[in-house]
Amino acid sequence: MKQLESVNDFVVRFATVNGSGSASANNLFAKAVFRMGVPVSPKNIFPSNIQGLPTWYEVRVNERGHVGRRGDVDMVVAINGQTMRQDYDGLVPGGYFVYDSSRPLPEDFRRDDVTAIGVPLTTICNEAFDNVRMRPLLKNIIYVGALAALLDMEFEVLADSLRKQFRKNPALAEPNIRALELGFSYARDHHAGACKLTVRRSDRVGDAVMMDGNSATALGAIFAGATVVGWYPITPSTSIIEAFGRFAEQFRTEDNTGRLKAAIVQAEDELAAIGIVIGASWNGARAFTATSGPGISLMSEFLGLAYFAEIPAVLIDVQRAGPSTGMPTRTQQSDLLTCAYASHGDTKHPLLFPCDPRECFEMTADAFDLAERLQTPVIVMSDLDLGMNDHYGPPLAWDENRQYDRGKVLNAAQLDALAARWGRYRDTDGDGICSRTYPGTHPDKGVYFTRGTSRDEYSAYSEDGDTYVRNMERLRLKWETVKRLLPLARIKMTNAEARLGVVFYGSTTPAAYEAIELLHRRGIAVNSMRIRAFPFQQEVLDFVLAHELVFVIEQNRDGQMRTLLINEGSLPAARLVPIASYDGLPVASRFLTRALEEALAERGVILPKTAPDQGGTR
Amino acid sequence: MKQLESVNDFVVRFATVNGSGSASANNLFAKAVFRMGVPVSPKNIFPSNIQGLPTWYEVRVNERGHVGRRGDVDMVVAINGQTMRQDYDGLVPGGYFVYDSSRPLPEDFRRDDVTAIGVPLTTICNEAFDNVRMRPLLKNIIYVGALAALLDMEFEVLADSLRKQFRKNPALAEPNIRALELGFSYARDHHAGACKLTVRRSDRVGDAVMMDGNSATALGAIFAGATVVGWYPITPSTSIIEAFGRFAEQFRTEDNTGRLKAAIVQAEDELAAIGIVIGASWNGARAFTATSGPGISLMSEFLGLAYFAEIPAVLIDVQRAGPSTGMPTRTQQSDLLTCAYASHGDTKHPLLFPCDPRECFEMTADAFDLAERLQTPVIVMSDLDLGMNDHYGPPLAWDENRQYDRGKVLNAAQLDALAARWGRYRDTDGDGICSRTYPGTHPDKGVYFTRGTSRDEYSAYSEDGDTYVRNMERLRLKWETVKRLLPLARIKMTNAEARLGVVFYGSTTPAAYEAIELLHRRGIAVNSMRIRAFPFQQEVLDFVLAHELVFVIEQNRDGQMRTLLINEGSLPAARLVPIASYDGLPVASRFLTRALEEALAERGVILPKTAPDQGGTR
Amino acid sequence: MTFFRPAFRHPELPPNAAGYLRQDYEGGISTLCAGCGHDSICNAIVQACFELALPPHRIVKMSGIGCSSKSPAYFLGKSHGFNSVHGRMPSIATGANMANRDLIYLGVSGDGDTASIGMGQFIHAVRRNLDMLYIVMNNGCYGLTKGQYSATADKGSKGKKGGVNELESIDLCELAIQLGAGFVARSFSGDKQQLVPLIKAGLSHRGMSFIDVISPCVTFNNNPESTKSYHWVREHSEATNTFDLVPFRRPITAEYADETVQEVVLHDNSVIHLHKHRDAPDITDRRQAIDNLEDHKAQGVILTGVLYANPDSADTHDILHTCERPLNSLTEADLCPGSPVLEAINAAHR
Amino acid sequence: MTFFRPAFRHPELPPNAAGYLRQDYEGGISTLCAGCGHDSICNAIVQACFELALPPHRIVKMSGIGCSSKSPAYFLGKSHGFNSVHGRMPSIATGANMANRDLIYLGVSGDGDTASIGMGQFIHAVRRNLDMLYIVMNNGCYGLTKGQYSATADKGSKGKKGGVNELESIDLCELAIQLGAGFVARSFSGDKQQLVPLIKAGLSHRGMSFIDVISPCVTFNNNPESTKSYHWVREHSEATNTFDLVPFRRPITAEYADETVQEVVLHDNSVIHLHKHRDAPDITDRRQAIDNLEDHKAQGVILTGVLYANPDSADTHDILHTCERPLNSLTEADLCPGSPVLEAINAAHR
Ligand SMILES: Cc1ncc(C[n+]2csc(CCOP(=O)(O)OP(=O)(O)O)c2C)c(N)n1
Ligand SMILES: Cc1ncc(C[n+]2csc(CCOP(=O)(O)OP(=O)(O)O)c2C)c(N)n1
Ligand code: SF4
Ligand code: SF4
Ligand SMILES: [Mg+2]
Ligand SMILES: [Mg+2]
Repeated sequence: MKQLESVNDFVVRFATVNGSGSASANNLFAKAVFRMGVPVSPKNIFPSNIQGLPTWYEVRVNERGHVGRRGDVDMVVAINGQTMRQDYDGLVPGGYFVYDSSRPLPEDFRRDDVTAIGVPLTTICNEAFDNVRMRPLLKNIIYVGALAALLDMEFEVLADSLRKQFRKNPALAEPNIRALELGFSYARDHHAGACKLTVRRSDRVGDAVMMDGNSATALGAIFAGATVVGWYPITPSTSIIEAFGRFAEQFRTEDNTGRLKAAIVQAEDELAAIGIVIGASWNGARAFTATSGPGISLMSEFLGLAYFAEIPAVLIDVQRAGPSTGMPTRTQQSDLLTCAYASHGDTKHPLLFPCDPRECFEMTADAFDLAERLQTPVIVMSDLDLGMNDHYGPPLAWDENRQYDRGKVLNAAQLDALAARWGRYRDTDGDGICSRTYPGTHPDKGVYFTRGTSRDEYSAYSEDGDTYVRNMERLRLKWETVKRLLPLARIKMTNAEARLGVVFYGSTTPAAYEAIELLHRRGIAVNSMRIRAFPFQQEVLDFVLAHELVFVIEQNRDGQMRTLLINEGSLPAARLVPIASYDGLPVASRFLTRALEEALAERGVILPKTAPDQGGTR
Repeated sequence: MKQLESVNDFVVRFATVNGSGSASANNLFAKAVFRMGVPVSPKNIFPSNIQGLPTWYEVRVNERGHVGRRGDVDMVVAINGQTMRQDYDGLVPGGYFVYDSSRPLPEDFRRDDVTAIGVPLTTICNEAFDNVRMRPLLKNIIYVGALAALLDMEFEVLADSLRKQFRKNPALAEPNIRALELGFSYARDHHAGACKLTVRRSDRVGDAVMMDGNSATALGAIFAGATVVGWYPITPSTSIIEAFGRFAEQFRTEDNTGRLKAAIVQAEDELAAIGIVIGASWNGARAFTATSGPGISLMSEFLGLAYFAEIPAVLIDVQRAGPSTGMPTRTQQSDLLTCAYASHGDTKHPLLFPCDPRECFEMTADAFDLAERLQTPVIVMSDLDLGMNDHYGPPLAWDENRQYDRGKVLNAAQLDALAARWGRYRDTDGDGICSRTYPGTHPDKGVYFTRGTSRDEYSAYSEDGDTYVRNMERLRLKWETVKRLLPLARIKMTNAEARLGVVFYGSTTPAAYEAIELLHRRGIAVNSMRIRAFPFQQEVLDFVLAHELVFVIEQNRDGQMRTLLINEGSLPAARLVPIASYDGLPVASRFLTRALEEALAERGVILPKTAPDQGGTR
Repeated sequence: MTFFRPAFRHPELPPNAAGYLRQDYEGGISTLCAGCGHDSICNAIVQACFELALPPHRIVKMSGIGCSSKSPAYFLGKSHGFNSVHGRMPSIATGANMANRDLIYLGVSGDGDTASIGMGQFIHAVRRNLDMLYIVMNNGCYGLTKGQYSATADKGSKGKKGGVNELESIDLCELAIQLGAGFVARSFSGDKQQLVPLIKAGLSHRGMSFIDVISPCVTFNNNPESTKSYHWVREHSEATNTFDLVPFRRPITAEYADETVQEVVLHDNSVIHLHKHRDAPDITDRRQAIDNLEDHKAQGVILTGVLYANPDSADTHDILHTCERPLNSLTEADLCPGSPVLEAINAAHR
Repeated sequence: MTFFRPAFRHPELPPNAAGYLRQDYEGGISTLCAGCGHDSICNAIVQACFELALPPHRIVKMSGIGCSSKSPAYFLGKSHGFNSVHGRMPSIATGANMANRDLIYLGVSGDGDTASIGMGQFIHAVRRNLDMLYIVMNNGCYGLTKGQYSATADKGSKGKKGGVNELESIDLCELAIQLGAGFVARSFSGDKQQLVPLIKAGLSHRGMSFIDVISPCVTFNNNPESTKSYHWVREHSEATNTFDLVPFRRPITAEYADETVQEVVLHDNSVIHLHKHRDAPDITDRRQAIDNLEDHKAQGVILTGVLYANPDSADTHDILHTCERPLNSLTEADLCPGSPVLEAINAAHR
């Protein structure tokens, strides 16, 4: 048997049960890899319940900085009896199977291409610790210790992390560190050299951080000055609001009074949540909500109101696998169409597509500027993978000189200075955007009536067809302004002659870049474009038109971004080849490589075979 | 001045106030034209309030059977002081202005290209009738009488209609007929020959009927065996339910008990309305709801559930002008995108596009068969014009031998006869559709659990990615089956060589055919396709591909059908030219003609000028 | 509706304490039916704001969809208004109030808008004791969609088309008291003497003030046992199969003394009995307030006036501990932690 | 949850009157947390249906979304089930019931599902007195989304994260009584002796039966003043900034006699007081029923048992005058008027 061998390039999967405290232990491991200077990417794959069901935590270690999911598993830490069989069978040839050897491995676990590594976790734990309630937690730490030894990791990095964690409670730190030691020394003593996967200290990490997208999003809202939140709990968006609440306590408490410079309203449902956002934005506060697919569906009527009455609103859609309740704890990018055209009638909404926590931060902050400048809802399209998993990436950055762009809002002095009659829906400078006022601004001037019904330039109710059309055409013009203000796509024209292009967006990004790099290394010329916003600027359309064949990679069945491109860009459909990965797991680079290969082969391009250079063989 | 001259070809507009009882008077006039054997088409243009605002009733008389709205007005009956100026100014040169001359026409009404015809309605009315409360109504009848005389109509046809109307209350018939006479004789005596527009008895009507689409839709549901209705009032869909209720009282009362063979539940909102439909359909009853745009938005979450859990549902969307509350008493075709892709995640729904009351009837009935066969929501896309206005068209027809297609539903005997294990979501014959059972069917067999979450073939909850994808791919396959079952488009290849095509659907149809006829008469070869369903069959795509330039006429801003064609058919966008009429009034053939001319001119095709042959000059 | 508004009304009224004239509180010309109770309520709102001498521009008026919800266009023309979507005014009001606690929030809704589609939002706005005055113009039907029963229609009542309503009637005041509103009252659109002071009290109360105003729909709330003239309209409708005649009506007024029962004959000759009770000490006791309501109901009498008042209830801002300064007045300096903080956060994620 | 179900349970129980064994009423293996009150309620449902000898396939079980709403998968495996969307079970149940009035409808929901997002649907299903048993598994929080307060959380209670709930608590039983439910009861998940008969009564009642069952969430309904062991979990969560440890718990049981007050200590050491009253004659009087509830509340005691019952209320079918035969059993012959009728209709439109 050829054992997998690799330094800083492999995938470990922890197979556990939820509610057993394993998540924090697994995180301890991932964080330790990171702190050894090696890029790492953990993916938590958890069920839609609270306790007792299978949960996996997949950690990719990759020196080269490929932190998308890779696909395939090189090593399993099999703690969950329920899934042991499937975890065992799923290992790649040459892989490692770490299990609790307090009970013998069942008879029929006899693959000869897998290295089984037993650690008697339960026995060690029970012998060492008397506190019955603490044991499950400490058992988790024991396997982390063992794993550290198997992978040649620096013990002190892990111990340090634990110490930091339990800073406030050294009494808890102590048994944890002991558990770590117990696991570490058992593995060192009994399995020295058994495992040829290694984590070795590196300097690749630089100033990178490990952060979940939802925290970054919450920070974006804090930094951008959001003060009103209307929300309703739903996985995977809830943690944005929780984080916003924590940060608000930290950074938004009034010094003198201890009161909060923010109002976080847990609404009765999503309709109310977006209503609160619209009411608050209308009244001059920066407001947002975060939700997921079902919430978007419920917000649809209100989004139409905000579009038509031209009220800013920021909405974060942390997408999960649909349709309907679908797989609520799995990821997908399948709300694009619904968000782009939410609500009946001729409506359209700008979308932003962050690809990592840094962009979650930036784009959320930008969304407030855009929404207020454009006086329309702006939707940030995150997803479960991006939002809930920790991501290795660049640190967040805030320009000290940045000023909030509050858009065209007239204050009392400006109203007094107006020469001509003011009209709420009168476009005076040709960008389709009119000026608004906040209630209470001026005793006599700038008052207007907001409604979802048709009205004239002066906000008077009107059923006149021409007035209606004039207004709708202005909104169409505004849509052109939208394009000018949105972030540009990231286009990489590595080869001006290339006839192939690849398009992707959001959390697909790292896996896509990895697959593209592989194509490059096989000599295939291909350019890439990461879309960052809808509607599309001319550059986006030009990219597609500049290539004979453009692969559009997305995590949905129906090719929703492709649809938007064809529609809004009037692009030739035949040229846009959909590549879909939508099983609810974060897209894997190996899957993409295969899918691209196949798609190319179908079109007569056969790639030279090269061995994949990552750990694993498939 | 050249007065308009025309027999059986002109447009009269009644300018009145709502709540004044004019609607029934105006209808009396339209019906009389119809009963004289002349095709006629009335359009009621009413405000979104109950009393006191301007209302117009536009009647097109057209011997050739063009019953779309024409555009331009040849004669105004100006009863509403509020809009008199605009009504006067809006007349085409050569037109006729009929007004209440009890008060003199204001000084500044002095167009020399308009024939003003004064009838002292108020004076006549007050002199003849003592009952103050009845006077407003009788005044309306007086102007109808006067109009009849001006247009040389047969008095007896109108008098007969009135007698029929007040059959049950001859005491009411009497003053009405007297009012009619008063108006008739006044005009005859004072304005003989003043008007050169004439209605002359014809035989063009045949077996046609005058019916509103909403009544026809209600009948379709009655004939198709709908028993459960969940609904919430909203203009312009309410009258479907009201009609269904009336018909149910008539045709669905149990002989022995007097109880209703239908349950019509006025729900608390649209979410509940569609929930009721889904619950009832799931439990084996044919159920439907009717709503308009805002209701569709609110139903979005539930539509996703029905798509994913595969539950039949019939929904009638009587579209009105959006976005948001928009112009609630104006017509539009602007909910296509929202309906086609309603709900988050990868969802799609079949749509049907009736073009006249007969199709409202047929397609509504078909929708029940389709929804049950396909186990998915089916949406009938009507609109305010089609639904609420009376339409001249072919009579409704029901095939006596027609059997309800209840789809794949297993009864107890079939369950007992099954050889293999039954799975609710197991496709055994490759059409993507699985068999279902009604609750309570069998003590031991065929039970299953319905959910909006992912599940396996046997309806067991599953978060397994492969299981999920298998199910989604089956749904994709089902989508192909959908195409096979939907009604085909009506394609008219009048000229196999023609390079131009015109595409339209729904209530746009009569105006579109009229415009096309005009193109033909000017020697332009153009073929046409009336789309009747989404998703599209190959024929639809082939039609587009067979023409160099295809005009897509629709009553929305954003070209939503065009979008669907480009998307779902991967059709070349540049070839599809949008022609939009979306000011809330039913599309006018003169507008279309102009728009097509302009679009052709832009592309270098200049049409020979020919005088329009309908009344009017613009 | 009135087409022509007299150019000078109430010329006798002097300016109020803040120097505003009564017309500073008026709005656009109503497009409701002649005689609609809603118009009377609008007048009462104008009067109340005038008497309270509120600066008009500090009032925010909000509504859902319906005849009633249109009415904000017909009063307080100098106030910002927001006519939102059907049944969702409470969430819009919540957001607006969160953004700026210094303005005065006046919400107007219908019984359909509140008790059907808006029930959830209504209950939860009450529950969080949002600082606003919430008026329901209650006509027991859906006016704007032509007369369907609403959830406040009396059980056993007969509607336009003769059908009998067999569903429980929802008493919004009782719900509001039960769910924690700080101020709850009921009145009749035609009783200006009672209504104006109630609106003033509601506007002055901090927390949720709820007023249910019985407001007859002249057009749809009729039953077949109606006066002769009414018959005639119905027969016309039946014969022509259209509902296109709305006779002009006068608003119904009812002014009566405390502790008396007033019989009010509605447009369709149906009768309701109103009872005005003198302020009792027990209105600050929730259970007593509900008992009062129920006692009168049992006697077939509608109790009007202040039904419940709790001057000390905590409003949403109290509950959420938001700062006293309006959130919409805070600036970058107040809100943005700045880049050094971000640096520290980055560091904590390494 | 239990991973391994004993193959033979209750071997002592003989078949019921209809010949079914108790296991004929059981469902799939629960995936709820060990000790969750919801599981106890599921057991009580199984027991009640067994004792009533209902044919399992004639029962329809429906729910919304939440831990509670998952539970229909864990009982009545031979019944059709419908796990719909969040808060909308009442409308699904309404439609299902309209389609076939001959089946038995059992709806299960959570306090979030019913009192927040579902409030409107709940109220209106009650108002139309839909013939079903509606059980709320009431844990005062959102279990499935990890412990936010729900609208039934007691005012002043402390949650997982230490924050105090300052919002009014909604009493669903009081609402149900007020809005016209025919049968209203309250119980405790751990009190099988009381709960099983209540469920039986609710299933037997025609019209809306509503049972609010207090059902402790072992995982999220905890407050910081809890036992030592609990402290420990909290500290772990705080330290690791994850909420990933759910200790195994036993369900809490509480069996106590009529007319006594039972103190129940919840998992977090907080205490509730339950009071069981012997059936009183006044439970058929709405106002008396509400008074009873409120009286006990004022004493800090939760009244359990049947709170209100009106055996003669008209259900939705009565109100709508639908025929006795299930609508889903009617055929073309019953429903389609046929082409001659259509001909006549055409003629009337000429
Ligand atoms: C989502 C939605 N559903 C339905 C409607 C149609 N609609 C407009 S007003 C109204 C009812 C209004 O009743 P109420 O609130 O009692 O007001 P009223 O007209 O009686 O004053 C309805 C159902 C709508 N505008 N939006
Ligand atoms: C439309 C929608 N919004 C939010 C959610 C997320 N969600 C799932 S369960 C739940 C709350 C459940 O609380 P409850 O009904 O009390 O049930 P419990 O878990 O406490 O038994 C929420 C908010 C959802 N599934 N759908
Ligand atoms: S329909 Fe009724 S509620 Fe609406 S404006 Fe007319 S009278 Fe008022
Ligand atoms: S989280 Fe609470 S409600 Fe949900 S299963 Fe666990 S104990 Fe029960
Ligand atoms: Mg009303
Ligand atoms: Mg709960």
